Amino acid sequence: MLIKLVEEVDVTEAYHSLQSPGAGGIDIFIGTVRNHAQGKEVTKLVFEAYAPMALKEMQKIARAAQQQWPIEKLVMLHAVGEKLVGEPVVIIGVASAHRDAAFTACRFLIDELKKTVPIWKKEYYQDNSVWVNAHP
Amino acid sequence: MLIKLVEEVDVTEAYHSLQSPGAGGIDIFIGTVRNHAQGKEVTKLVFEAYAPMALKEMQKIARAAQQQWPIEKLVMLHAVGEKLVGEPVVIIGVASAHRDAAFTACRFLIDELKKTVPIWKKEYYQDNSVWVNAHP
Amino acid sequence: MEILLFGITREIVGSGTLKIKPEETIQTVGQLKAWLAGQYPAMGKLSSLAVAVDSEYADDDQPLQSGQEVALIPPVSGG
Amino acid sequence: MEILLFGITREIVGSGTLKIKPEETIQTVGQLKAWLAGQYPAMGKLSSLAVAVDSEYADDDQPLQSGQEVALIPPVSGG
Repeated sequence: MLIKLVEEVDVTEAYHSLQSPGAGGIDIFIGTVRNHAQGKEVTKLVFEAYAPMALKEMQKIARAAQQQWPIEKLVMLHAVGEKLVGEPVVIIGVASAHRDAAFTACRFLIDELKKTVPIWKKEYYQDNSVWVNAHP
Repeated sequence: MLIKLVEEVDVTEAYHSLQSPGAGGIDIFIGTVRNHAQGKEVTKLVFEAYAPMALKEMQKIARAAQQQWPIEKLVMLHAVGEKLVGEPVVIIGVASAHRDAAFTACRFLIDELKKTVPIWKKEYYQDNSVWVNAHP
Repeated sequence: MEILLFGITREIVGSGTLKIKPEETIQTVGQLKAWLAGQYPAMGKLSSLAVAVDSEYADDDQPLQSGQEVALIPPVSGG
Repeated sequence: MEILLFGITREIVGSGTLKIKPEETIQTVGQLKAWLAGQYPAMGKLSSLAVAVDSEYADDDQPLQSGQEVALIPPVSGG
């Protein structure tokens, strides 16, 4: 189980940490900076984390997934700091004996991460910037 | 759209081919050689393909996915030849604006590949070998 | 007529291709399957056996003509 | 009491930490939220505002004691 906040998330590192002779299926989700949001052009994102709590919450989610599905290996990496269009910001990976558990657990992990992990994203457009989700 | 049969599938190549400024979510499924199947220890797999037809069928599946979901980039790589425990044999990747389409399309592509693409897997155990799915 | 063989069908026949003499007068995919089942009982024991004509899955009533690429497709197991 | 601030709460207050004088006599998470809403009207306009005590989400009735690490958690948006 590899859970980290890092300046640069690395797909190759994630894949290597998911190696397991008992795994038949690996699902890796990578969230990347999209060039548009809410109909506006996005120039960059900046991520801020309450690091000790974010890691605790990520570990809780990982344990919840391990209790629900037979998981061989699990990885959750989230970037902090400034990220440009196309750059990866989060990597979630699950290795399991069968693909069904890998897909389902991977989806669960990213959905839960977005709900509870104290990380905040500021979206920068040409003319202003907003903290995502902050207002109704 | 990158669709290939290769001796070695490469996760890094797949990830690079999925880059797109309009993508917010990338899902990559990697099928790997598991050390056991049907309760027996697996020593290796050998994959054989009817290459021109396999590529045609993979392209059909890819087009079907593109018609159902908004896909920015798509990759399907399948290995042929001998593969040892832990080695990757298939990589399916989808980049989309949102993660829901990426997950759903990726799952569709691997499920369909397993149903229709003319590729055959021989599983080698300590004492014998079988063509997977050949017999009821 | 020459048939391409893969996987277990290649092993049953013992070769990557199967030459069928013109006097067998096989005119459709269905007739080819019936002929194969007679010649190679092991083919009848497979979970399924499809035929591809010019690298497309073919129905039993599809006619077979010279110049086509014909292949046997035993149960697939990629991925 | 010192409160850690992140994201939009950090910008509302204009600092990464907020020091609250002992005479404010804030004894629970709920009282802290009420005090913040009074001092910083912009906090009341957020979609939600949670409080973490010792890096765990805390209910409104949880007591606040000296020595704890207290943080404001505006709506999260990771991933």
